[in-house]
Amino acid sequence: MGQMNMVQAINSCLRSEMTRNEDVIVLGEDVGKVGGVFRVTQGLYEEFGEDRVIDTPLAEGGIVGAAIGMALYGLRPVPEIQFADFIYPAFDQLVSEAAKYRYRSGGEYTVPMVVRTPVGGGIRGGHYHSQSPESLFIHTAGLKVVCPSNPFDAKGLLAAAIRDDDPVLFFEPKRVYRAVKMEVPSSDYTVPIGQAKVVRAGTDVTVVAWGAMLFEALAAADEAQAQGEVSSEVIDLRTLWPIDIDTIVESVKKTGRLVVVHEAPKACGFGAEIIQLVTEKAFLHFEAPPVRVTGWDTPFPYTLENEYLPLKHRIVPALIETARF
Amino acid sequence: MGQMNMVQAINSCLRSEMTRNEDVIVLGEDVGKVGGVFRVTQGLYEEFGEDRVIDTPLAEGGIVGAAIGMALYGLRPVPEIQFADFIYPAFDQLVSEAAKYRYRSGGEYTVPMVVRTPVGGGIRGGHYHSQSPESLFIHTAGLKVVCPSNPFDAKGLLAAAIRDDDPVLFFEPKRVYRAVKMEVPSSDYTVPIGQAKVVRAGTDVTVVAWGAMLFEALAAADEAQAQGEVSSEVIDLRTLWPIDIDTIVESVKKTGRLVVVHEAPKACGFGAEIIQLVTEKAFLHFEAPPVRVTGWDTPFPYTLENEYLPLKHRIVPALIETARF
Amino acid sequence: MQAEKQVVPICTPDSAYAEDVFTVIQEDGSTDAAKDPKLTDETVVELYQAMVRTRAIDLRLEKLQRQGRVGFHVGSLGEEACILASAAALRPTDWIFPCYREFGALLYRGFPLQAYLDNMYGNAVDQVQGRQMPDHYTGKAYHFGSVSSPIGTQLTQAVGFAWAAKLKAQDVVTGVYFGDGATSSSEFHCAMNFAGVFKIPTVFLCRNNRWAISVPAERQTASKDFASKAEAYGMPGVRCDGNDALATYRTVREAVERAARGEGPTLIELVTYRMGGHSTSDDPRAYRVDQEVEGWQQSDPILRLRTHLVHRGLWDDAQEETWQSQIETELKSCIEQAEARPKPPIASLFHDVLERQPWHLKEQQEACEAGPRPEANHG
Amino acid sequence: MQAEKQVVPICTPDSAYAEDVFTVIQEDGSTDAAKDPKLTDETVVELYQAMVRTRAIDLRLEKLQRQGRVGFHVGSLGEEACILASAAALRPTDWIFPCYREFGALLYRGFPLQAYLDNMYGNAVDQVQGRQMPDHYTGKAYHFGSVSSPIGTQLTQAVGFAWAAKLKAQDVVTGVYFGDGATSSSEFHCAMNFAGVFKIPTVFLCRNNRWAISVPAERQTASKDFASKAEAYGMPGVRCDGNDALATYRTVREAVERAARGEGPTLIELVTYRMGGHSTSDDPRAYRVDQEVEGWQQSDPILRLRTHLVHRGLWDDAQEETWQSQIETELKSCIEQAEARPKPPIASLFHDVLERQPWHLKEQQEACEAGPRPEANHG
Ligand SMILES: Cc1ncc(C[n+]2csc(CCOP(=O)(O)OP(=O)(O)O)c2C)c(N)n1
Ligand SMILES: Cc1ncc(C[n+]2csc(CCOP(=O)(O)OP(=O)(O)O)c2C)c(N)n1
Ligand SMILES: [Mg+2]
Ligand SMILES: [Mg+2]
Repeated sequence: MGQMNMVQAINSCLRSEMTRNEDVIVLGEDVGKVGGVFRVTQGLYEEFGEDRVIDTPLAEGGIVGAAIGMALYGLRPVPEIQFADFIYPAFDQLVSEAAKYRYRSGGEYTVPMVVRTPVGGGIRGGHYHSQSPESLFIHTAGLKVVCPSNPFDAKGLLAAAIRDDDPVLFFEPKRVYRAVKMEVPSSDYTVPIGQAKVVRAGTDVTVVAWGAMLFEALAAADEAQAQGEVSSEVIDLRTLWPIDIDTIVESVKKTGRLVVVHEAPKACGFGAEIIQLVTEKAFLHFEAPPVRVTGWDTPFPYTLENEYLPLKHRIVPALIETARF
Repeated sequence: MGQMNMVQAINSCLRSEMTRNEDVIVLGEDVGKVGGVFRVTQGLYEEFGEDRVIDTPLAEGGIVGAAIGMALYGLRPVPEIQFADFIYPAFDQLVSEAAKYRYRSGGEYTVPMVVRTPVGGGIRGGHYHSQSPESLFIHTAGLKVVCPSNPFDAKGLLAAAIRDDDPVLFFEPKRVYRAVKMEVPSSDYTVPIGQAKVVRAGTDVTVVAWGAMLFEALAAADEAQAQGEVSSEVIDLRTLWPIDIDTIVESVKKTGRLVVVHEAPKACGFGAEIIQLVTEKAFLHFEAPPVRVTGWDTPFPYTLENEYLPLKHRIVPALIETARF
Repeated sequence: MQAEKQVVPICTPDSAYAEDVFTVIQEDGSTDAAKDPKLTDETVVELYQAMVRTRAIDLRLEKLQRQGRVGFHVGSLGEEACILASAAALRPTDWIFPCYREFGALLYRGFPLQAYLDNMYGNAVDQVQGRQMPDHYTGKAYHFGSVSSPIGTQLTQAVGFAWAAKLKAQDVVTGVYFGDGATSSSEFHCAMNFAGVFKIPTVFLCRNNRWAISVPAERQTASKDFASKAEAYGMPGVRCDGNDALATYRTVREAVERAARGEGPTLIELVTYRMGGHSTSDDPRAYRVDQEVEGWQQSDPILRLRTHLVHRGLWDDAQEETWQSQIETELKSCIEQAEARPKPPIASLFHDVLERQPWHLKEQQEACEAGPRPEANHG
Repeated sequence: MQAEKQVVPICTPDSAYAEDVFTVIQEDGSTDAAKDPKLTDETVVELYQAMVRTRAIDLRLEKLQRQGRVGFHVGSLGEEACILASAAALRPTDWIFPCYREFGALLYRGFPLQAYLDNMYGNAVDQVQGRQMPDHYTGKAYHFGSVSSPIGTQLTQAVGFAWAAKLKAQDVVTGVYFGDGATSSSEFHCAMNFAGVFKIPTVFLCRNNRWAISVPAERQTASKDFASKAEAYGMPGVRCDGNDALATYRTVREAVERAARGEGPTLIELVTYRMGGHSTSDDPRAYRVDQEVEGWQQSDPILRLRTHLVHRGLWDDAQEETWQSQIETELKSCIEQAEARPKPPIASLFHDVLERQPWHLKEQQEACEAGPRPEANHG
């Protein structure tokens, strides 16, 4: 045990998974000697050598295509995409190939691959170092999508993802990378994919969030309590897809109210899906219209990034208004 | 005037726009001599020559990247992607570049380009000749997305798209290509982008559909009327984004009920977004939970394609159940 | 077909293809000893038989498609040597990453014709459960990949697969098929580049059949040929007569051996010709002249190998007839079976999306199974 | 800096770069007459001044970033010759498609330093309204593109742009900048291939600065160099000493003229060296040895051109001092201005997504403007 931030926790997970199973390999741009631009893979090159920690040419399509080939062979590749914003050159391989291999081959081939990539804003990255493209992958049948909010979950979920036989998109909230420290076992453990967690109990309104926005949701819940005596139940989704709908529905059945928070643009973002799934299961429990607090439907800006992000200041009124509806 | 199917109507539009404005050019795989695999560009090569109807190498990223460059110069390129399923190699150029040029350059640069591509099932195309990826582009701020359901709208909307200064994704429902004939003026005209159309008036339930599924929705409306005395108001969306929300909200305020139909998978499909937009504007008018009838959350199948598609047989019960809720 | 000695011209290329193509079989069926791969009688007859069988299947499937009994077919008419001889030159332990014209290679490895036809019909016995279009087969037990439609995606995967083997110090080479058109794809660039940098044991098998649907090879590249693209990636490139089974065998075999020795990848341009339409959806008369087709028909790869067999005294008309009728019998039976089999069950739609069926697919399956049936299903 | 005659070695390449690089400026500042582009005194001094100015700006921005006054900078230390001399060799009517290190080229074309700094600060006057990161400028009036971060995307656009001009029979060449790393991208392949097939008047300016963040050039490709990749696309490739302003000018100019004559594209590999970190976010000591940097410092492109100027009697210490202090004065004033300017208004977030603001963005703007403010905004 020890205090770790998310960068350390993910690093610790990679180290232990690579030690446990020599089929686990890491590849990507700058993941080797320099340990990744966020230093998440630091030290792995020295420990496991250049055959298992591979600096690749600058081509995301090549990285993911090759990783799929490795996974077909039986390895468990963990490619890194330097920023989620640069995943699009690999989009075809992810959507047309990784997602469909099991289905299209009648289960003959599988792609046990985990694509790690930092997502989200908060580091002054502008258009191309801030995006949260989760909904594109949720829309694509055949992929799992994970986004931890804290170091403990990051380590446990990544271990689960690496041991999983399906392709997993593992989104790392870069704003959290070094912002949060907590106790993380140095031994290995998993946090199961597909389970959300109620991280704050409440009775008036259910808030669903993940990644960096989880902390904003929690802070907003406290403030809504203080300002408006609104009791918010906050759910950390952890796995985005397949979604743990039961935990959300159970909460909404209790609160009658739902607010979903995400950084991605609103239009066709995951918020609409979550709300409609709850509608399909618990419409009559809604005592107020379900609400989204999200990034705006624009590219991600630089100077006014904090006006773009669905931070506490925008979540608090949503909680209070929904509760008072 | 004359009877045209959608292939002929689009061809007629391209011919008249190319005649009107010599900056309009067509490029793509097999669009030249052979006139496209669906023959939509037939005869254009002979009429406008190989400089304006360009058979390109097999690289969608190159086609769209080059088209963006042409648009920056001031041309109005109309690239064709042979099937929407093959748009992913161009995804980076569409999402990172075309969609963001105006915003990121403070309005200095614009990309007046129309990407034409056939979408949807119904031709026994399996995984890779059947997809409907509209929600991926609606999620991307900076793009317009259009999908006509009939020859008249196809011609008018394509003309509007070509004259529009924003990048437009123009999705052509290939199942409709030759299935529907109607009167289409041979002269040129536009159908404005951003306007939906109520194509069947009704009082009990609002049905939103587009492209090939519009006809299924209409057939289902008739059958629901016959079978269950349910009066459905059917809206042909025509432009998917920016959406004509007023027409939908107005209808739902009258009917209190909403069913959205689309071929794409359900999860993070456009249906959830439409429903949540209506929720945001007219929640209290809902007299029944809004419903989606969509493709399943799987890759698009071959043999059982008609079990996958949200055809009439699946829409009818949705209409009746919603109306009777 | 004539079994008498005849002259079959070496691939009749237009000017673009005229130079430096590696050829073994001469017009009279003899070979240049220095170039001859020296296949045993058995191997060469087997190879010939496989080529003939492949063509017979192709022709039958085209017919079935025209009759509306099969939905679609993408064939290999004219490309039998380049497909079969390359497959033969790969070792059984090597893995094939197919494009979509290589059912012949899969069958050559022993995949049952019945299984192939079940895939063509997308029936309940089809390994892929009718989920994919015809000709999208999979053959893991035969060290053969899974066909998908997007051009080029198999290339980087073939490299990754061979790379994995290399990392595990296992002696596996991958042979990856693709067309001339695919050289324009992003995937070709990524795959060639990674293979070059990491010295991956992959043999790149470019079937240059001159056409990518309606687009001719000179519209794909301004380079003098496809083989010379290898240099940009620091690997050798070879131009080989893809209508010459022996030349193809020899060239591919050398590349396989080179890869197995740890010397890295090779790009092989197999110069051939797509004698049919792109697929059953295509009518090539819209974009190419009959003369061109006729020219290539004269160096039909099957005729060329047969001339060689006859030269070696290994084949005659009687054998040809027996073989043809064997194929017909087999085909007839397999087609009957495939047609008799039911469609896959609805449940097949909702499985294999993920390893374990998640709740939402369970619900969707239940809804679909319970719901009313559509007016018509294909099949 | 010393203005006395001195010996500046020709770019000190490691073995990988040792051969056949086109060089003009000799160690003593003289030139080979046959290779010399024969720039006028005025042009060559202007070019030198621009290089010095570019470096001064780079150094100042690095400092401002360390002080937390600017958010980020991606500089061109060591690449001034290859960037400025190529920009100078393009005609004013030609268009530049930048990567992200070419602010020097933009300024060379007359873009005001103030406007560049407003972009670095993302303030209300910034042409792009603080929407993009620092160093993501745009300069249409200067025939200069719009910087975006994704590697390689400008390449196909540069080809499309020049293609459009060609179709309109207008005499426009595009010059497109990219790094050694970018040659691995899909975009490079598509752009080179299209340019080759359609004979597009684009000059491909590959700044081979040896590094792509921490990845060395030999990890990008197994080809013997970058220039030789041109052959795969049927175009000429040239290796040029990118630390030699005159060699760069001459090479680029010839390619521009060739393109303008309708003879098609050229790939130019400009052999240079990234003397600083990848950007202000990077510490290169983690992956490369000081010795390498020091080696390249000896053939500093600015020193090399200065030696030539001194050789021609066009420059001395006094001029250097005057020029440096002019730059300082200008920089100081522009920075003050840029820092004094307000942030862009909230409305700026919600415009220019589409030509006309659609209803949903109008609503979102209203909500944002009406809503509570965040605790802190950058800037
Ligand atoms: C990414 C992508 N774009 C377009 C298509 C449509 N398409 C199918 S085959 C083909 C031509 C392929 O030509 P080539 O690579 O030469 O192979 P060949 O068919 O000649 O064997 C095209 C354009 C596709 N399948 N995938
Ligand atoms: C598609 C994409 N992948 C990754 C990155 C992250 N990245 C930014 S610069 C860079 C290295 C570029 O190297 P090179 O092309 O040699 O240009 P240089 O920086 O040396 O000028 C990388 C990997 C990116 N911007 N875009
Ligand atoms: Mg071909
Ligand atoms: Mg570089």
